[in-house]
Amino acid sequence: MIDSAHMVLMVATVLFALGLVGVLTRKNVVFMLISVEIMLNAAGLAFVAAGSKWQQPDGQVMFLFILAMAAAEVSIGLALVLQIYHQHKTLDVDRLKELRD
Amino acid sequence: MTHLQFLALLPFLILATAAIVVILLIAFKQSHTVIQITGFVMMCGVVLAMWYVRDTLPREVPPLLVVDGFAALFTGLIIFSVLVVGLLSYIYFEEREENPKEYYILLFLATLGSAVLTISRHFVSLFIGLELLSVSLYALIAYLRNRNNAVEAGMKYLVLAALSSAFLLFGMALIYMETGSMEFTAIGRALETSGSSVLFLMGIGLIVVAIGFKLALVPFHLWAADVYQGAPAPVTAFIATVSKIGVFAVLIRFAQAVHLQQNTLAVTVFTVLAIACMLTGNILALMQQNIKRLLAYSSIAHFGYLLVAFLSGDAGVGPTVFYLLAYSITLLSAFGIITLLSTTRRDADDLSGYRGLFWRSPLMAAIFTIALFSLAGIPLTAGFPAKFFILTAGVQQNMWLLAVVLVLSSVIGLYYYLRIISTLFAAPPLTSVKERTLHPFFYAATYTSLVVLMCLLAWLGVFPGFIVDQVQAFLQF
Amino acid sequence: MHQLLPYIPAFPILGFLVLSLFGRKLSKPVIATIGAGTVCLSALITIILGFSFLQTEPPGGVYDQLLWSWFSVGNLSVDIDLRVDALTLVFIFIITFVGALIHIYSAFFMWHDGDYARFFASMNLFVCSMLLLVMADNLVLMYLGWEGVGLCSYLLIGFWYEVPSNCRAANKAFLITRIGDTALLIGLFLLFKEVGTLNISGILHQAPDQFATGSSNIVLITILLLAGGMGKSAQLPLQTWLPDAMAGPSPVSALIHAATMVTAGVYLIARMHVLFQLSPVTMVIIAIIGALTLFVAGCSALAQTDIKRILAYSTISQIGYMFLALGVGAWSAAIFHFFTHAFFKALLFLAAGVVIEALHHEHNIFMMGGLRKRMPVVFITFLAGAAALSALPLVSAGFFSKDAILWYSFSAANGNPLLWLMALAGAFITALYTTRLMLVVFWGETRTPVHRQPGQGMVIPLVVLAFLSVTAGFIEWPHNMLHLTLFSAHVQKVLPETLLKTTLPSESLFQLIAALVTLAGVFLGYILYYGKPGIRWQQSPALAGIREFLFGGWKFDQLYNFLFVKPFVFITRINKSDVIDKMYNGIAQAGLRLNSWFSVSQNGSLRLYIVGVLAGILFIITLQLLL
Amino acid sequence: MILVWMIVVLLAGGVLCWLVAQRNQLICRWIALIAVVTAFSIPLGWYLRFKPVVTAGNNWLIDYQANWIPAYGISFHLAMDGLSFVLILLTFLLGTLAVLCSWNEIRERTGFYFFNLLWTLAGIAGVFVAMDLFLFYFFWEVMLVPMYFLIAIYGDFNRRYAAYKFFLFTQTGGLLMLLSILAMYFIHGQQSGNYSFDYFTLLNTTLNDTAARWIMLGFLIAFVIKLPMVPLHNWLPDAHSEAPTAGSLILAGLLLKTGAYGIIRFVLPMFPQASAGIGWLAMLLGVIGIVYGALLAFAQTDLKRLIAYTSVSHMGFVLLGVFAFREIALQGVVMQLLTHGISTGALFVMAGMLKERLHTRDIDQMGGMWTAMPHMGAIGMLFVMASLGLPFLGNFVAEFLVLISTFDVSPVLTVIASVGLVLSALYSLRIMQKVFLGQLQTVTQPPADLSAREWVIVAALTVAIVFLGLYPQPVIDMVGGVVTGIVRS
Repeated sequence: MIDSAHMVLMVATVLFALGLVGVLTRKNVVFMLISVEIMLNAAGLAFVAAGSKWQQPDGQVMFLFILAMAAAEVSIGLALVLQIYHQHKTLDVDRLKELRD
Repeated sequence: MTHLQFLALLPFLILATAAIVVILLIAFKQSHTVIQITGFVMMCGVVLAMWYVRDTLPREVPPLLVVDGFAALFTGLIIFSVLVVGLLSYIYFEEREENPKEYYILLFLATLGSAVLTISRHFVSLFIGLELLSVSLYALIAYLRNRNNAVEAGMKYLVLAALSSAFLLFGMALIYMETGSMEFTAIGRALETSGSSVLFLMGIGLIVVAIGFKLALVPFHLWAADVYQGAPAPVTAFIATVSKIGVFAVLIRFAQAVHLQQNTLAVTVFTVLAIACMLTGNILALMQQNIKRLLAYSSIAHFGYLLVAFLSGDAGVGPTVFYLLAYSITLLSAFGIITLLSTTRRDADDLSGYRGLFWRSPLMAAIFTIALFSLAGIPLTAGFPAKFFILTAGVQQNMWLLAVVLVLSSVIGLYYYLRIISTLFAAPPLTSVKERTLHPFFYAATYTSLVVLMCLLAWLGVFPGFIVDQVQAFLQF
Repeated sequence: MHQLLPYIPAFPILGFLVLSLFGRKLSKPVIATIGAGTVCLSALITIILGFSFLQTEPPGGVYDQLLWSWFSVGNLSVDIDLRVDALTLVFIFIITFVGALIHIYSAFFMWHDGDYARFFASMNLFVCSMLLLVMADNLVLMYLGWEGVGLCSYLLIGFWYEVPSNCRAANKAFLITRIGDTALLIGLFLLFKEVGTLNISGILHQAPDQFATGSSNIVLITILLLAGGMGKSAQLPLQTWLPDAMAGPSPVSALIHAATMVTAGVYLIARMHVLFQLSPVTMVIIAIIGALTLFVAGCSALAQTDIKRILAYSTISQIGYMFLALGVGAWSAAIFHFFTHAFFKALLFLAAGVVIEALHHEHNIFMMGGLRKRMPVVFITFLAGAAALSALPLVSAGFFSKDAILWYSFSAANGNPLLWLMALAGAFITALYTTRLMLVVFWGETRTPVHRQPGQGMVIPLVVLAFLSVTAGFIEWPHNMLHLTLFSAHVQKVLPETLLKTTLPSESLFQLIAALVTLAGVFLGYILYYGKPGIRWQQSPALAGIREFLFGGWKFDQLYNFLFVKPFVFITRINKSDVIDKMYNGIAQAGLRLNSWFSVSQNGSLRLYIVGVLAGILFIITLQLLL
Repeated sequence: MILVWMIVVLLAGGVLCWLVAQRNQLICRWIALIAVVTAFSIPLGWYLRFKPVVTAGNNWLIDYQANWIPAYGISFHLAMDGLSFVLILLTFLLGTLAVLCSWNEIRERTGFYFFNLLWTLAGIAGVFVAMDLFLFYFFWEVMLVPMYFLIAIYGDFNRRYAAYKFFLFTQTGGLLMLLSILAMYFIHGQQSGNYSFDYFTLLNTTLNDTAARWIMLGFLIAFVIKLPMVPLHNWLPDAHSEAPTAGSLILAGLLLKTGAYGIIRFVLPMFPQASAGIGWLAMLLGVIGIVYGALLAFAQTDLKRLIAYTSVSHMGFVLLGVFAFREIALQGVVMQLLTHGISTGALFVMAGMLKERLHTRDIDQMGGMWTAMPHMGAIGMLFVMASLGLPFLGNFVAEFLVLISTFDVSPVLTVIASVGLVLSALYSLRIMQKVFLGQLQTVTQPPADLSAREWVIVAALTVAIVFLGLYPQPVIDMVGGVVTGIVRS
């Protein structure tokens, strides 16, 4: 019987995988961002689990950092999203192909 | 936190204040020039502080940071690069329509992040530094939102970077799960006691992914070309030098802590990556007509070379530093030329724009040529001893496969460098180059700094001995 | 005395230098004086030298003068060192004396030519190299002269270089002789490997103890040397260049392609006689080659219509006689024939030159005719030469030399009736075509008017040579009639005696046969060519094929063209743009293709990039799980 | 020390030329000329002053050493022995002529041109005297880059392609050599604990056979690419035919020689067994080169390309002679280096003169030049004869020595090589016939004969080649010590 930490880790892994699939499959930039958020949170969850395993606060500390970072990231992300919509009148990533060989 | 530790962190604190100072200046509606100069002074302050605290080194700041000669070297490298980037930025942004001021905040924040990476000995500090770096980079890349697809570049970088940091975090989590610590050294120790489990290895793998992404190692390199092309020239220079230097520093530190080079698995992985980088980078660049993209590809190849030094363990640190130094000087002078030639409308990144540059403005062409020769590793330029030392390190560890691949791929590389050079020297087109109105002082300053860079390249190429000794001395403590 | 040696070649080379450097600035008289004068001087020195040699024989029968050490590495040391012994003396006498006459002749003959200086420069250079060839005391120096004469022959055949055919002839001559030369060079290498020196006297001394008679090495060496000789002396199968070489001015043909250079092969073999004696096989080969050549060339001469080509073929065949003599071991006879031949063949060429000059550069004998009355002097001299060529008994030098060869080809130790018969046939043919030449050119009615009579300067050499080609033979009489052996006695200081078979029929019988055969040849020629019938015979369709065959010199040219020239040209043409280059271009192409493939991945699609990252991860993870 | 000066003068002169050129091109030309002549006079004057005699014991005439990158045991070590000396003389002789013959040919961008010219010469001179392997590699590259510019900027129509090809080929070899140098460095270091790139230190390194073979190959490939050896010769025809006259002169006269020099100086002494092991193969390739080059030369219609292939053929003799490991052969090789430098150089100079006058390199469009330019015709004849190895011209001595001593190593190969002599006659006479003989074709007024400046050039070359042909002994004595030393090892 595996301990709870590893259970949570599995959950986190599943979340992470889901996020990844989301990033891969969604064409809309916003949804991609959301999926990335999911992945980040999955990582955070994993940290919490680890922290609980070792009975340390570090895991949760790390989680806070992650949240902050995610927030910053998303804010810039959304700013860019606005710009993109402003310029391309779409949020479809497959239209963003100006830069290429 | 003792006084000494505080002292040791002084340079980084100054770096941090630089950003704040800029914010204040902006608040007081100071002009671009003022900001520029202040930033310059602050950076010099950082260097001075570094010099001032040098004999208190090395100094641990547990649990997160350690300031030692290694860190000092890399930070110095970073600051040096930022100085030049800042100078270029002025020229570049001076007569752009956008307001360039906030740019400097981001610049210094990113620098801080990269500097923090060099002194981090803990996952948290690693994470903070990395994110500081990348978050400010998102903004920097997309800073000129209406010019050559900056936004697209920024978006691509953002999504991929966020992705990679997700991987990084997850990897960290796994390792933390296994070892119960987030200090590199502790991890190393835990590893020796309780061998490496699957989870741990996966953790390492995921971290490698993140690092590889930042260093644009194959196969995580796909963003590089687009971002290089989309970002403003100075920012591109920044990405190519500062961010990569920082990341490479932390990679080395981490590897030393957990003895990555003893782990056959990691060695195999990095060997494959190195070979892939060297070949892919050079082959991609072969027919590239856009100089910024071409430099992106060549930088991929160059980090492939660096991995060879990295793989040769502690013997490779010295060569790595030298190589990074030569490499950043070279790239900065190259991007300096690009910046100088860029117009208000678009960056001068099309090779055809460089036809016969030598006969129009010999100095620029000479600088550019020497930079390219240095990238190609031709003697009389810094690139040659750099590549030579790396080869030395590689051969010393009997990594013949890597050595041979390095040689062959650099022959391939030679072709496209020669292609650019022969364009520079080709018969000039009839169209005359446009005149630009610039603050003469900065114009002169930029020119002189570029000339200085060129001289540095030549000097390093002919007498590398001095620097080599210095580096060794620094790495001692 | 030996201090004089260097001057003999020195004067001509001096003339060459002066003429080639300042030739264009000098006036024609000056050029002529320098050109002819230098050779006359060396002729003078030679004669002085000769007298002193004949009076008081130098120690060892050799004048020797070391100039300087050319190069010496390890055990190979080569000097620039001149040496003159009895054999060499004969050659340098001919070279300088006949050379001087020809130079005087040319001074007038070439008067109207634009490139006067270049002509004399080349001629002087030739004389010098020829002298070095025969005076060299080591084979490398001899090779220097050997190549030098080749060069001059090239320069002079192609003297009128505006005409492409002349250049072709020059190239042909140079290349074919070059083939022989290369064989000779390889011979030298082998000699050096075996004997350890290239010094002629050294080789001649060591050879007997070095090689067992008939051992494979010596045979190989001699064959290689022989090949060199065949190239220069235009013997089968390397004879094809000589007829074309007639493209050069007549004096050139007289000096180079009759009197001196073409006999270099004879000299080489005579000089290295010790080696050749050690290899009987080669001796037989030489004899056979000589016999064949004299016959083949003689037949070709029958069908020629160009006066100079006739003489060229006759030269080939006469040298064939010399080779035959050498082959059967009649060394002195061979040299003696060289001696007389030099006079009368030079004479014939010079006279022919006058004729051609007189008839507006008409070469075809059938366009000449009836010159007997209009150019008496030339007629007389030509007659003397012709007599000598066809060896009319007793009244011509040719008789004494050729008769000796005929006799020895039968009687010498390794002589043989077959060879004798060949030689006899050759004598017959010679007489025949000589008569033909005489009759067609000098008898019959006029076909081309004479527009210029030869000047005194051209006549004098003719007369001198004519006199010599009648009288030169008298210094050597057969044994059975007043046994006089001045010449053979002289050369046999160097060359061995001719060994005879033990039992022999009387020599007189052979002389009688020879004389009769010659006369028969003359008589047949008279029948065929005296007046009209000869012409008709010349055009009779029945014989067209054979005539064509002989006219083309037995079609050797076509044969070689088909065997060597065409394939060579073909090979070089198809590979003009270096196949190996294709390989490297292929590599380059591959690189570019790779580039295009790789850049597909950079298609700007964010999702693809993510996939790339994922691929990376999967790769790393799998790697980890595998290991 | 004079060695350093020799090089410094050239480097400084080059920079000076570049700077002055904007003001006045004539001065720039003169500076270049003076620089080369000074550099020439330095070793010459030294020789005349000290009259050094090469004793079998110690061949080293001059030796200069200074620290460079002590951390890696790299020193700035120059030394000169007989071999280096003769090659240095050749370098500066041809260098002077190169400056002279680009006097009028180069009309714009003069400064940069002479800068490159002088730096190439400096690099070559350095290669001949560098006794530290790192330094050697350094100079090896230094001579490439300016040469690349000479071809890529001042060359003919197809110059870029030629320049790439030249640079890539040589660079590949160079980097392989670099690997080998490093391997030597570490193997020796691990053996003796003394990490150094010094030639004399590395000389007494003991290698096991496999290591020796691989390292030797690294060196050898670099050198035979330069030489060039078939099938690595393809850079040569393009580079030679596209380069400006002086470029071709230096390429054919000097750069090829560095390859041979490298083999003699490094490959043979450092890896005696290993090189003996592949001796027969190298000789075979040399012979193939002789024949193959001659065949290609015969086929060409582009004059400079033709001459280029002749040097492929001639360099075959070098390879053949070097790997015969005989004293005489090596002497012949050295002689061949000098004479080929002079004769082929002269031919290229003439091709350049013809091109200046006729604006074509196609021999089918020439002909009858003798009528127009009798002097050039005579000189042309002389050097054509030299290239087909006529005695009393230097090339004969060289080829004779090589062949006579390879003969007792391998008669068969020697015989094939001698066939090369016949072929050489073929293509040489073809040059003569196509260019100088025949009817004068040019419809315009006939081109002018040699000018005074050109007279100086060809006169110098003529004197040199004839002297070497009639009295080569001084050279032979000069290099004698070196050669015997190599043969003994």
